[in-house]
Amino acid sequence: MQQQSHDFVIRFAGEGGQGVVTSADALARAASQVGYHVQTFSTFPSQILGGPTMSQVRISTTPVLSAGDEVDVLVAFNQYAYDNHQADLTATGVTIYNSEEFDLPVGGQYFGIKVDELAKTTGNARAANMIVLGAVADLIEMPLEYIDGFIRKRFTRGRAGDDEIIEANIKAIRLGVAEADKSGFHVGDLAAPNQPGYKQIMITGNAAIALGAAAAGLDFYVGYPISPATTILVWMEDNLIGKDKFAYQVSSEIEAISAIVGAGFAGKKSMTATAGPGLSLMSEGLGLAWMAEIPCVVVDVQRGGPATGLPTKTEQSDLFACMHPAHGDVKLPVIAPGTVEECFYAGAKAVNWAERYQGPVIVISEFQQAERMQNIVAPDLAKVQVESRVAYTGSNGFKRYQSWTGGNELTPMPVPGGPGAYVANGSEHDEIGDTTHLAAHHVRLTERRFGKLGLLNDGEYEVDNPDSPVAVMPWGASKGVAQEAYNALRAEEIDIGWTYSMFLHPLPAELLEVLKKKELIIVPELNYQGQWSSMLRSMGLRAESITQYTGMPFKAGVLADRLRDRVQQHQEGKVPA
Amino acid sequence: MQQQSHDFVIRFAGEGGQGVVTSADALARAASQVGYHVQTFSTFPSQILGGPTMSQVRISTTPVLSAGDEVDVLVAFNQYAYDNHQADLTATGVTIYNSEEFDLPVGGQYFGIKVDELAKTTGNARAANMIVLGAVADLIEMPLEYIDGFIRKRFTRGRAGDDEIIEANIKAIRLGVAEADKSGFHVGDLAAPNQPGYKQIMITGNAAIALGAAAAGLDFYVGYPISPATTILVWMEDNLIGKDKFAYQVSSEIEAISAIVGAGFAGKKSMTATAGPGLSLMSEGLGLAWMAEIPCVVVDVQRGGPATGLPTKTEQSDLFACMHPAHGDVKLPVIAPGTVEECFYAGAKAVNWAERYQGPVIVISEFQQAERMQNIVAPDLAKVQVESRVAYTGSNGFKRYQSWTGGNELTPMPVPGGPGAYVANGSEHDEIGDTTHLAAHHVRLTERRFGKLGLLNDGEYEVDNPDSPVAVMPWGASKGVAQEAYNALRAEEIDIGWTYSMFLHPLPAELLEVLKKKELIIVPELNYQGQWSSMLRSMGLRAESITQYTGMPFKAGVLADRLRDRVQQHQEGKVPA
Amino acid sequence: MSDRNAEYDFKWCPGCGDFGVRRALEWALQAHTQEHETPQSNNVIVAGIGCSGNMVHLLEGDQPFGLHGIHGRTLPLAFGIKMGRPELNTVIVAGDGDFLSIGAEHIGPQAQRNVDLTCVVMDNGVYGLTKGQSSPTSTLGQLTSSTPYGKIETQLFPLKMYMSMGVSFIASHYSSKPRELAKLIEQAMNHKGFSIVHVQSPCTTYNDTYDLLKGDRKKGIPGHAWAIPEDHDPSSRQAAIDLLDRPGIPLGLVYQESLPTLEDRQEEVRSKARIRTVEQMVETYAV
Amino acid sequence: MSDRNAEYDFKWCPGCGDFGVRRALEWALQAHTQEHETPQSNNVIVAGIGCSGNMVHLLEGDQPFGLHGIHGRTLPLAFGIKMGRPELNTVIVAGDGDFLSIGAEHIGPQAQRNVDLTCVVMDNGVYGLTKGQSSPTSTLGQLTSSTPYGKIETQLFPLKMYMSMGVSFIASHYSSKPRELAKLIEQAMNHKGFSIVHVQSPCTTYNDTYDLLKGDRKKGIPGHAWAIPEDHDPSSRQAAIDLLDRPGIPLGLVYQESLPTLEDRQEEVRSKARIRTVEQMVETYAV
Ligand SMILES: Cc1ncc(C[n+]2csc(CCOP(=O)(O)OP(=O)(O)O)c2C)c(N)n1
Ligand SMILES: Cc1ncc(C[n+]2csc(CCOP(=O)(O)OP(=O)(O)O)c2C)c(N)n1
Ligand code: SF4
Ligand code: SF4
Ligand SMILES: [Mg+2]
Ligand SMILES: [Mg+2]
Repeated sequence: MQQQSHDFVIRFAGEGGQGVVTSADALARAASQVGYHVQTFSTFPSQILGGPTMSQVRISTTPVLSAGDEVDVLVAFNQYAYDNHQADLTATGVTIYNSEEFDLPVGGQYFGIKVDELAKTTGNARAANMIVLGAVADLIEMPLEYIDGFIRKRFTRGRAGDDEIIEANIKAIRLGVAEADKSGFHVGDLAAPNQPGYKQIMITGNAAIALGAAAAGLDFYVGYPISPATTILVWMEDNLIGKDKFAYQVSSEIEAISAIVGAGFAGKKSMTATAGPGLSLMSEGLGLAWMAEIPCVVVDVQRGGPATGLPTKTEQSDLFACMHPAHGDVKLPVIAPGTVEECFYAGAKAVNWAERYQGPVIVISEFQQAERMQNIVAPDLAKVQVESRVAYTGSNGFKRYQSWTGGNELTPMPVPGGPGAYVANGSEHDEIGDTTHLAAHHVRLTERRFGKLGLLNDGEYEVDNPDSPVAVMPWGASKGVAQEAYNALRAEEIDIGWTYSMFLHPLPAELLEVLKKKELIIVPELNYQGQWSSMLRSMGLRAESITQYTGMPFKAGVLADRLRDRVQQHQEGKVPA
Repeated sequence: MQQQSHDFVIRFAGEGGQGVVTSADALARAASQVGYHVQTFSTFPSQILGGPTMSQVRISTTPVLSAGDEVDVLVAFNQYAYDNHQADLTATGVTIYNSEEFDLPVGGQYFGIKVDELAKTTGNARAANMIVLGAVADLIEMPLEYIDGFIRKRFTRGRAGDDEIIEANIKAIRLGVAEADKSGFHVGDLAAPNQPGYKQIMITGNAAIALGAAAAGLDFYVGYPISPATTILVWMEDNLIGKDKFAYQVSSEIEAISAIVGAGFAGKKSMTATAGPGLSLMSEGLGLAWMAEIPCVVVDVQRGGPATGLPTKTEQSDLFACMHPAHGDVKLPVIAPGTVEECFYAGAKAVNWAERYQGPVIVISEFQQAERMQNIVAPDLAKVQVESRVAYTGSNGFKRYQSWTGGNELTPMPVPGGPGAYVANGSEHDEIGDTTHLAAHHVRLTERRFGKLGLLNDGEYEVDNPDSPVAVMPWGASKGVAQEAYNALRAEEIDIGWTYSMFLHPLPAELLEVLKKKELIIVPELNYQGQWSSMLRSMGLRAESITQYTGMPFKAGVLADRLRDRVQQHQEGKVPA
Repeated sequence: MSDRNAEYDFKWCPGCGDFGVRRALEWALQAHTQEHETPQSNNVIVAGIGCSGNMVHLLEGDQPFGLHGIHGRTLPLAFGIKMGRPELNTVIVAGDGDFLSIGAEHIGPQAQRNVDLTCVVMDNGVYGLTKGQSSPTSTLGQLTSSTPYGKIETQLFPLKMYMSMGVSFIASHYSSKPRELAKLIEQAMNHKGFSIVHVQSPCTTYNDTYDLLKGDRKKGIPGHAWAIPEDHDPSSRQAAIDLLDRPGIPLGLVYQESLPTLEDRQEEVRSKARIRTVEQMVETYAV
Repeated sequence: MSDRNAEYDFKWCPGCGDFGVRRALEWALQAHTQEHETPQSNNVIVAGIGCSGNMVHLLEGDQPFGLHGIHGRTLPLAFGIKMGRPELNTVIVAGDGDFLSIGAEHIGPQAQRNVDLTCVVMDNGVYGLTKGQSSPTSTLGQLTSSTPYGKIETQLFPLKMYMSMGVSFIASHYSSKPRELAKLIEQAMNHKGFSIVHVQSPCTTYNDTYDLLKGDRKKGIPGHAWAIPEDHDPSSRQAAIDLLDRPGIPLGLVYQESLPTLEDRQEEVRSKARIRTVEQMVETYAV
């Protein structure tokens, strides 16, 4: 019996509107329902309707770390799609193309299907996607009952006609299979899934951040549309509603940051989400939240920058702006989730941190993770801790801005309507919030504002092969691909360690200790300046970046090569050119 | 014969409106006219009228580096002023107080003058300040003809009555002298000035920046009022006017940055000035100028931060915000003048740099330097080089955003109305400025934007005692006081070097080489985070800060002590606590 | 807040109009808390940056909560407070520069939402705290430190702008009549919706308009300020528009319209909406 | 600019109103350059961020200069261009979100300065480029991706707001009549002062209002859009105000007033001012 493959990458490509995304979505769901691990990656055109689109699904028997470098099966809905994507096929890869749209010379590793024509024969023109899916399933020998099961689940909605639709779609699958058989091509034999012993959900990174924040008790959300953060606004408009909860579209990012500061001051757990241009506009407001000590959360879903930049491309170049968003002495807590699953916990932790240290917290995500869909362990809400600020309950005359020199809890925060009236002040102030320019107050409150960060000392981190003098330290959504590259190097028995945390500031103290011991910390990051390694160096660490600024994610193979070279250079004592 | 003193500090203190500033101003001018070096330092209350004010003048036979730690003569116009300032007097210091306002117990190192009463006897009530000046002159044995000369110059305005006024003021001087004589006090014997062999001007830091920019051919200025930058707006409204030149107050800092980008695009040399809160609001606009490659200059006159902060206090905490003002990969050229004289050349160089590399340039100054008045060498305008962008003059179809891989001149910039129409674009773009998301363009233009900085390689710098393993490296307006401290240490033959440049980014290449050799670079800076040393470390240098965040400038003595300790620790191989 | 905090070091200049406005605001807050039997802590003052905004630190007696933020953002800050906590009586104190120049963008949206906020705008036709530059309400040709050859922008007429933006309560007064002013502010607080009390509050140091406003009876010079006639119907949009076409500064209630507030509409949405628990939200992603 | 640049990858959706506006703008630019015998390079298009703003890349034929900046800042960018280079014919193209939401603060100041700019606002009552959220001109209750339970802000009426702000040239039209629209844009370019041509430019994908605007003759349903009567006197403020009190979308020139422009006033100041050389400036600091 031929040996099995544990990992396939299927890419659908064509015009927006040709069912590219829905096909990928269906395949991903079908596979996840039977226990495969899946991850999707899509690119979108700048235009609204039509335009070249692609969406790919990686199916694996083990957790998927990245979108995958090469494609096993390409489904090309038009000529342009074939021309632009066939180069990414593996040597044994096969293309299925829509022969109603175009045709290819005989003899290549591809075959055409008259999708719509066949679909009609099922009595349901909408079943076209299923014909394609059937063909794909046949090529990778994915058992049909998996897809049948998905179809039954999807279309059993308790409506008259459900059965007809189910039947038509199942028929469509069979037609696709027949086409693939006719073609004689065969790409591999998908190994059986390991039924997961846990409840799972299929979700995107943006939805996971929103859900996490909601799980931590978010009350108030406002936002202004901007790619790739808009889906968080839309999610909130749909979900964050109820007694004392509301989500709302405001007129600009300046209004957004001001409104969440107002709501945070008034006692609400509040949040907004934006991308780089909006973050820049929030600069002054974030400084106010830091200065007046108002809890609130800002999510920055990065896209290519600077300025309006590249709205539909991925980049990790807002890190400086997130840590030091404003003039004056400010350094915000920054959480950078590296996987769809971490997005959920980042959303929750950000709300908790804001309440705990009474100040603004940044969640920094990015385009490649925003709409990435992945099946993850369903979060156990019982285990999600929910923190709320310590509200002041005493009598009036409370010193809200008293000095704070440490401990496990910050001094309480009065809430309007309750006792302890004070002025939340963006100018330097005394204990009750009146403006002052006396040195003593500026000194003690600067120390309070930075000292409070010490309360955020519960960030998790990962360390592997701790004794190696060299370590790779990715951040954000480059984590998965870096892990894939790291695993490859370890498989080659190259001596390199793994260090990671989504908590970039404050960095977990124990992790910092580990990093101090390294001769070299290599940071793969998607920006020009090497922003994170530059910050690590400013902390006194020996860090260096491997940068890429193409607007695209790293490829695991390429990254592995660059890491391997750098490690060898280091071992040979070479200073990099 | 008793030995002479070369350096006196005279402080005037009282209520706003009591002539505190005018007295200091008169003394400074009188002294500078005969060739002394002077520097003034003033603090202002938050309120508009009245309130405790102080203004001090340092008079020296050699260039004045700082305001001076201790006071030789205190002029106290009211009780509060005496109570709050007498502690700063030297052991031999004397206080002159206004005995019409308050009285002091007999026996102290002070004497009272009934200023207004005496002034009346001169026939000119306005001569009160001169009575005080006379007394001060007597205490430090400043020859009266110096002050007489100043009075003649000041009041000879070709008006009837000039002579009476001059006479009355000269009489007032004599009355003050008599009072001081009566008191029997004597503070010292001011050495004779060294007549300067050059033409000098007496000017403030803010005016010097504005004048420098004008000298480099500034065409266009807009600004929004904000302390301590407002005086630049007012200066421009008074001076930057003429054919094709104009200055204007706009409705916000967002409008200001946008307007100078528009004017810069249209071919004008344009500038705005603000303080931290305005800088934060300019974040997105500065990113646009960087991305679209539009020449313009932003002056940030720092005050205490964050947020509205401390509008009337001095701080050096906007450095992170100036270097990386916006999201995405951005790092702006930053010029930080350290003296009033450097302010002039910083203003000129900023305009030249903006034109040369076709992008935004930041001048970062600060409160303590904004209104500091100092007599400096009059700039030789013939020697001030004036650079203008290379405007495109060819035919249409020009590739304005072509790749640029080095050389001593950037590719030309088309100017509206002329040939080479293109779109100046804040989204990533192709050669003619049309929006694109293709990796190739993002890569080559990111490299163009950062590569251009290499053209700004003409920054001057200072190095002293280059072979020492340790160096002090101040930045901005802490330069003078650091130099004073450095001189003190060198006088003690402590082995420490001096490294300085007002060009923080790009840092002069040769200076960087010097710094790389240092075992320790000590950066005295007025912020909490140690912003400049942190950036030096991110460049791979071994730097550390001596910070102060009181809203006040360093004192030379205190700084010398802290430097001495740190150098000793280093020599003893101790790691600082 | 002088009596609580001797150290606070800002003072208004002698004769500054803001003194009168402070009195009026203190009286209005008292009256409002008494009438509604709410504690002082239920009041929140959101202050702009300027001499006017410093009022939040100068109020005397029992203290409300305060938020003294950044220049020009009183409205969005207050909007956030009010959207989250509709029960708080939220009052904005700001100057003409803060409210009408750098903060101008925020008026329209609050009007379109009819957020239940009360704004007390202290208009002195100048930037006081920065020492006398021109503001949107400075007059064409006015000489200020930033317009040495005269202002070359026409003057903004805020009351007309408020009308066109759909502000649902618009009053105009001046600082010299604190009793009347207090009544208007109290009415504004009681108005359900977005209220603006636009007050002429002269800057004695940089733009002293007292004589202009009051005129001089002896000299027979009429003042710019005139009381709105008894028979004016503030519920009539047309009447209000006609009123504002008259020159000078009207004193009194210009316009008041009863409209659904943001809070009303939020409740409407809540009643329509499918409200989910977090558990249910998670379920929607079940594979 | 498709013909110059095959690679540019944004396209409007089939039927998008912006196609018609593009034609009109191209015609107006042609007419203007011909009439004034200026080169195309004397025209500058300042574009907002949105489907509408992408027009600057989609203009066909001989190309003007363009500035495609950041969201909401077309006006201050153009103000800077015009203040520095009054001779350039500077035209803004922006959407309702860009011009009336995030950029709203910038309209008033340009009106008070009467800067000689021409704005072509493409109003589709929605945020197109971000895929269909509500905008200030969306209607109360409108369902959009960001208002799943209906918009709870009242609709903004831009033409009335422009009037109250003192904009000196106000026209209204829609994208389906490019010839008439071109004439209005050309008039606006020729108007000395701040001109806004507010165009209904339907978003066929997220807010298709064609039928609403045109109505249906066969079905006898009248359209929202109506031609301004011949006898309307655009120089009369009152007439314009009355016109705007009528429901629907007027097509034509609403208001035009001749006032001194910013440029005129700058010249006035220059003539008054004491003009100094840099040498003279230095002299004022001589000790
Ligand atoms: C972003 C920002 N820009 C500018 C300033 C400086 N500033 C402080 S108050 C003020 C304007 C004051 O005028 P107004 O709002 O009319 O208040 P007034 O002092 O006249 O009462 C300005 C420009 C600031 N604090 N923040
Ligand atoms: C500061 C900033 N915020 C948000 C965005 C995202 N964005 C791009 S276009 C747009 C609005 C588009 O609506 P409109 O101005 O009406 O133009 P249309 O697409 O409808 O023509 C928004 C919010 C941005 N680019 N920059
Ligand atoms: S400057 Fe004007 S506004 Fe400010 S306190 Fe003085 S009088 Fe009042
Ligand atoms: S989304 Fe709407 S506005 Fe944008 S191109 Fe399509 S139709 Fe035009
Ligand atoms: Mg004012
Ligand atoms: Mg729109």
